[in-house]
Amino acid sequence: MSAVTSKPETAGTAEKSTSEKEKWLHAHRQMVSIRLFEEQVNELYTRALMPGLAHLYSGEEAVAVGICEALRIDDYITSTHRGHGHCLAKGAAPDRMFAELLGKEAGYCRGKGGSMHIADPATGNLGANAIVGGSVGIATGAAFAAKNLGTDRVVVCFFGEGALGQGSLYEVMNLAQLWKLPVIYVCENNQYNEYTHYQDTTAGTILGRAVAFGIETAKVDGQDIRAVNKIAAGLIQRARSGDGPAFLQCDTYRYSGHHVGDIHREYYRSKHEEQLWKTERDPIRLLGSWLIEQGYADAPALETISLEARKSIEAAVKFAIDAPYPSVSEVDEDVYA
Amino acid sequence: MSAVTSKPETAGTAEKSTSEKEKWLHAHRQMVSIRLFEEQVNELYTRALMPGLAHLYSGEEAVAVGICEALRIDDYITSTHRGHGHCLAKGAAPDRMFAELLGKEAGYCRGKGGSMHIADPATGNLGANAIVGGSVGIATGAAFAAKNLGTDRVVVCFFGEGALGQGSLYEVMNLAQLWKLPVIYVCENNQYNEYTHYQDTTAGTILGRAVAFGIETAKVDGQDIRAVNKIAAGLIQRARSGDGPAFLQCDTYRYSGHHVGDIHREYYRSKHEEQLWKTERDPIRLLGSWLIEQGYADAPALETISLEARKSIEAAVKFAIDAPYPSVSEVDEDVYA
Amino acid sequence: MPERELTFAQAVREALAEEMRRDSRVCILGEDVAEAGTPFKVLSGLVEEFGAKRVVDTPISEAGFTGVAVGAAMAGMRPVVDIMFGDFITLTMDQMVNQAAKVHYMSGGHWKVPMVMRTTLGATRRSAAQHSQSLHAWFSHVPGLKVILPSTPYDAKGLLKSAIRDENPVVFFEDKMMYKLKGPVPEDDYTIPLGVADVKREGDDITLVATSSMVQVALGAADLLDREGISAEVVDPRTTWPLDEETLIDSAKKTSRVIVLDEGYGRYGVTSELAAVIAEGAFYDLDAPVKRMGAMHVPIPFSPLLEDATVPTEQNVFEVARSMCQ
Amino acid sequence: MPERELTFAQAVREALAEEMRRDSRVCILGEDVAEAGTPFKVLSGLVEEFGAKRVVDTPISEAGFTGVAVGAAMAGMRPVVDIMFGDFITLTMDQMVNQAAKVHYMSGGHWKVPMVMRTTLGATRRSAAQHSQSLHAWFSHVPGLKVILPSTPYDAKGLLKSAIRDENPVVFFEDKMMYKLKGPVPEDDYTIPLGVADVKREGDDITLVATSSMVQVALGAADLLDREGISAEVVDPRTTWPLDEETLIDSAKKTSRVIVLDEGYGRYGVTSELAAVIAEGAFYDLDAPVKRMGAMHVPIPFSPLLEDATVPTEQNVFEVARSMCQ
Ligand SMILES: Cc1ncc(C[n+]2csc(CCOP(=O)(O)OP(=O)(O)O)c2C)c(N)n1
Ligand SMILES: Cc1ncc(C[n+]2csc(CCOP(=O)(O)OP(=O)(O)O)c2C)c(N)n1
Ligand SMILES: [Mg+2]
Ligand SMILES: [Mg+2]
Repeated sequence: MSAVTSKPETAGTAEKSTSEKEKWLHAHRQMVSIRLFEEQVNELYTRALMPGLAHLYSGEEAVAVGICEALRIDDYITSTHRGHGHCLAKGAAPDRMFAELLGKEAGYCRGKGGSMHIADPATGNLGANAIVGGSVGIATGAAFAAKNLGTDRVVVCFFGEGALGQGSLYEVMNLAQLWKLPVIYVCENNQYNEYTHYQDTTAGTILGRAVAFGIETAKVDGQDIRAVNKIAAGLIQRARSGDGPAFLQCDTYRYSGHHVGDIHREYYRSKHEEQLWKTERDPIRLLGSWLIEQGYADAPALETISLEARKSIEAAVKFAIDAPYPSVSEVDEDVYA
Repeated sequence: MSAVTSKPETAGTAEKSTSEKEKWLHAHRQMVSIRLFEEQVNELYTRALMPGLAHLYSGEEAVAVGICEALRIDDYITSTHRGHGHCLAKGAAPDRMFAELLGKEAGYCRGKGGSMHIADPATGNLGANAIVGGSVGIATGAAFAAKNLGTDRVVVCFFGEGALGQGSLYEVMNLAQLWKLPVIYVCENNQYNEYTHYQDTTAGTILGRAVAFGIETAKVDGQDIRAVNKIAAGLIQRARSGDGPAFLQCDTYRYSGHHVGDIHREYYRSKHEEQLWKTERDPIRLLGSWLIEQGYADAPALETISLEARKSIEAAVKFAIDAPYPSVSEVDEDVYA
Repeated sequence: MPERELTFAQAVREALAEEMRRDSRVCILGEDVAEAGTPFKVLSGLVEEFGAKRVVDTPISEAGFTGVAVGAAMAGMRPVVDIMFGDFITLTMDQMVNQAAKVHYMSGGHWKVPMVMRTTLGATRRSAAQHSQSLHAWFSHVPGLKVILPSTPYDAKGLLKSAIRDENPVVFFEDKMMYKLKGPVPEDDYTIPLGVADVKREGDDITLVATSSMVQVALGAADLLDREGISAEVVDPRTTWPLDEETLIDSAKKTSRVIVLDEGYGRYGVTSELAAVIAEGAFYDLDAPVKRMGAMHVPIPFSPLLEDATVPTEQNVFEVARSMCQ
Repeated sequence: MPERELTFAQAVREALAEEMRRDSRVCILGEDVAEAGTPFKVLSGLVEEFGAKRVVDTPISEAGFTGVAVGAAMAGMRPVVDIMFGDFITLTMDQMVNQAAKVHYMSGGHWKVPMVMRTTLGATRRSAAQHSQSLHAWFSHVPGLKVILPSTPYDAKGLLKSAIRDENPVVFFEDKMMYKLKGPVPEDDYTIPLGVADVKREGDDITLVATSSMVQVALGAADLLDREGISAEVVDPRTTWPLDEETLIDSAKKTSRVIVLDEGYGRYGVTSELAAVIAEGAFYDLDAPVKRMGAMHVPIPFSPLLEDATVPTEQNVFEVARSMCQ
């Protein structure tokens, strides 16, 4: 299989002594790529080219990119049903991602997983997960292995605030703190569990859920990638040096519906609210303005980045559309290793 | 079935205007009965008269009695594998309890449940439970029903601190607080999960687990029945009047092994530690001294209570030993209602 | 007057609405069951009629709210819990099996747990391995539970009403690909007893025993067989427990050839039990081994061609049946 | 030299110790597995040899530490989790079925989950309904998992070693009433392949297919039958998945009469599958319907006489077999 888009430079600049400027231009490009990726996913759905549904990450890009930029390529992540952003930020190639979303053989999972199950050992991606909270055990276990095998790898466990409803999260946070495991629980609070506001499903406080276990906690504006990156870098460093787990709440917003088919949203949230987030709190624009302020880029330069990203995303889509399906005879392969 | 011991006066003095003296003499008698009950259970085991094992409540009596004395007979409780004390304190008759422990037809569950499954609608006992944390959902659901059916019943959910390891506890505490349900989660911290000290299994703090959900919390010396009763009465009243759930940590100690067969305990706790609790912190003695101090009783009077209790417990054991087993043909009855 | 037709989803909703009107103790608990009416829109309109106290949105806590239903049922309500995808019953097994199923027995008959769990089954929705399973065999294995697999709107309404009135924990599996299937549904307050199979089509040459989604597949195959002059009988047990062994065995005795169809995995599953029951009960009348057809033994793949290959189709069933009748 | 004998518990412990010596990635996670060596004392001595980093006491969090094992396995370890009573697998179903069993497939073969879950089954210990179940049918139903049911100390050692070396999630069920059973166990580093049945006793008149605890019951019944001049063959599949269908079917063809025995519930369970496989595979050779014997369909009662009535005994099996051979 030959991929038409090259892999991102590799996720993470944690260890590279890139300049401030390069670092944030790279992050900007990553966020733009994710945004454009999701736009294409929506297109594919609308044009009835994609089987099933998908959950878009648009609006939340600063969380995945801000955090993954603070990780090494050999660090692990676990992801969710809304996982495209995490996977891309950790280094997945858009062409193989699209191929997976279309059920093609060139996809990360040979088409067997689809949107909700992208996984890739090469980028430390232990897998997206379609069970809410389903990967908290896996993330904690990978941290257990990282520690017991004597590596200094760190694991980031991404989950939506809806996963706070799953008891297993509390079980594993207790284990992680008892055993001082290098895992960061990242709660992406995008305000909604499907069609219900999180305040209707979440008593007490979000951070309190981790404080209970004596876990280091922090809360950050999830639209401000520099804030996310800074705080994540600190927690990751802390975990890497053996000081145990952390819990990071990132407040953010999903721009689109719960999934691509969720078009009529007025009964659970207003257009006004959506508009406000998009205009006032867009993570890409916020970083863009800062880059310009700093003199790291001007508007045309950012436009160029966008255009380039668009080109490669479009090429990636084309690659996926043209790619062959797996042979039906593969259906019973890979059940057992 | 004719029971030889009369039922306790009914659990709970919440609504009776008993005098202070009567109230605490009654509570004393209840604690003594539980202690003697458990001594007999151990006897039955040692004499190989009891099938299987049992988990004794000796040492923890002030918790069950202190709390159940603040409940009405129509309030609900759920109990645990270490449940004899809860059941007796809520009003169960020792003879039918023993009968159940021996697998007899006269038992609360017609012999089908045994030590870990005593249940009784007449005293609001929703059932002991052999799954650690297994009754937290049931308790919360009974509170849901109590509220939605417009009653002012309250539910007490007893569990050992080991149940803090079960995720479902966190799921239901969230629900209880969101819906302001009349349920009190009573964590009996007797220091050990089987053969492991709770500090080795419990990160952070116990109360923090409930604080996280915005639940009212309190901690009390579980050997001091007056303190337990006072604080429980307040939380129960609060729940009854619609102000929602509470979490009460009672620090206590089990005098015997995890179960009757757990004889050699030195590898997980010292005899010295056991001795200290028994001599310094015995709940029956503490209340007895106070009763004497107050002039509510003298030593011979307390001795008389003990002797009477012993007589009825012994009669109850005899009843159970003499009682018939259920007919084997009952084995497939009661699978479906 | 032409018979009124409803979709499967509408029939489920009507059953719930009728029972909620009839009995104020009936309530619904689940994720996005109120305003959203579930992602499948099965419950649309109920919160408007019955209010948020009886159609209750929960956090994403399947174990927690299932446990709440057990306790609420014991304490006098008749809760119906909604588990969005049947794949998530994994999270409720302790509450359903160690608690709900056993409370009545363990208490010597003193407590009852009149609750219903509604959930889904079925593949080919392009939802991949964690949203496509048909795990009803697990609950069918457990004494104390009853398990319903409706295959038509008519059955859905009548069986769900029986489930809600039952004094025991009952699990009701809806094929999510069947929600839009239409069929006649009377407006009456009718119920269908649990444990009574239904002969969905009479025939003489071969019996197709099928459950849930596979009933439609079997009926389609029966049409194809008909064109070849083979008369197939389609028998729908409707409930895996209680199981109407007699109707299955009688049909097998009559036709002497049987295929058993169920969308769950065959191994240690529903087709095993049905095949074993028939092979034993009709032993002296069978002309050929009972043939089992179920989901292929793989996690359900996402890729459409692969996914489609995992589920028996009319054509597959037709071919197997035809070859058995030769 | 007389063969060395070990108890079943000792054989399990020896397998673990040997594999832990051999492979530093093997570790044990569970409640009271370290100093206490589990309530059944199966693991006594291991923490002393391997230390608390490899024999790890956990909180009472079955879902949590099973999930940890899944992730640890993916990230390079070979964890063995200890679920004290098989009844508690209810709490681990999501981790085992939606995660462990599917990771390899869903990832297109890229990730592997080489973990073992050890747990127990079996009644008659007077432990009542929540500590006596034999729920292995559930895992046997699920593609991606392997399931082992050892019936002798010899098999326990050889099969557990294979399980630990396997690249897949494997569940290993130990009958808790068999821990003290003694039998020959070589000191060698031997393994037994998964998916190979064992003929525990040869015979010509009837086949008793039996798993786990029921193998001993079947052997006892075979002795009783022998005295009546009936020669019974006892076949132990040893693993319910992979399943050695051939050996079962061959034996059935040879004897023409089969009883299938398993301590789980029969309905939608192990006996259903084994009976269905044999009824199909040996259809033209059977002289009588395959007879199934399993736990009575009730939650396990506490009262001893009642509990004993729920499990097949040598005498029951003997009687059924004898009447089949008349
Ligand atoms: C255990 C489980 N229950 C329910 C669902 C259905 N479901 C899918 S996404 C979702 C909402 C998740 O909300 P959140 O965790 O906040 O993530 P978000 O979608 O907002 O990113 C639900 C209920 C599921 N996939 N898994
Ligand atoms: C889910 C579950 N896991 C494990 C067990 C085995 N077990 C029975 S009691 C117990 C310890 C419980 O400790 P705690 O909750 O503190 O109660 P205590 O015995 O101290 O009263 C364990 C692990 C169980 N019964 N249920
Ligand atoms: Mg959300
Ligand atoms: Mg304890």
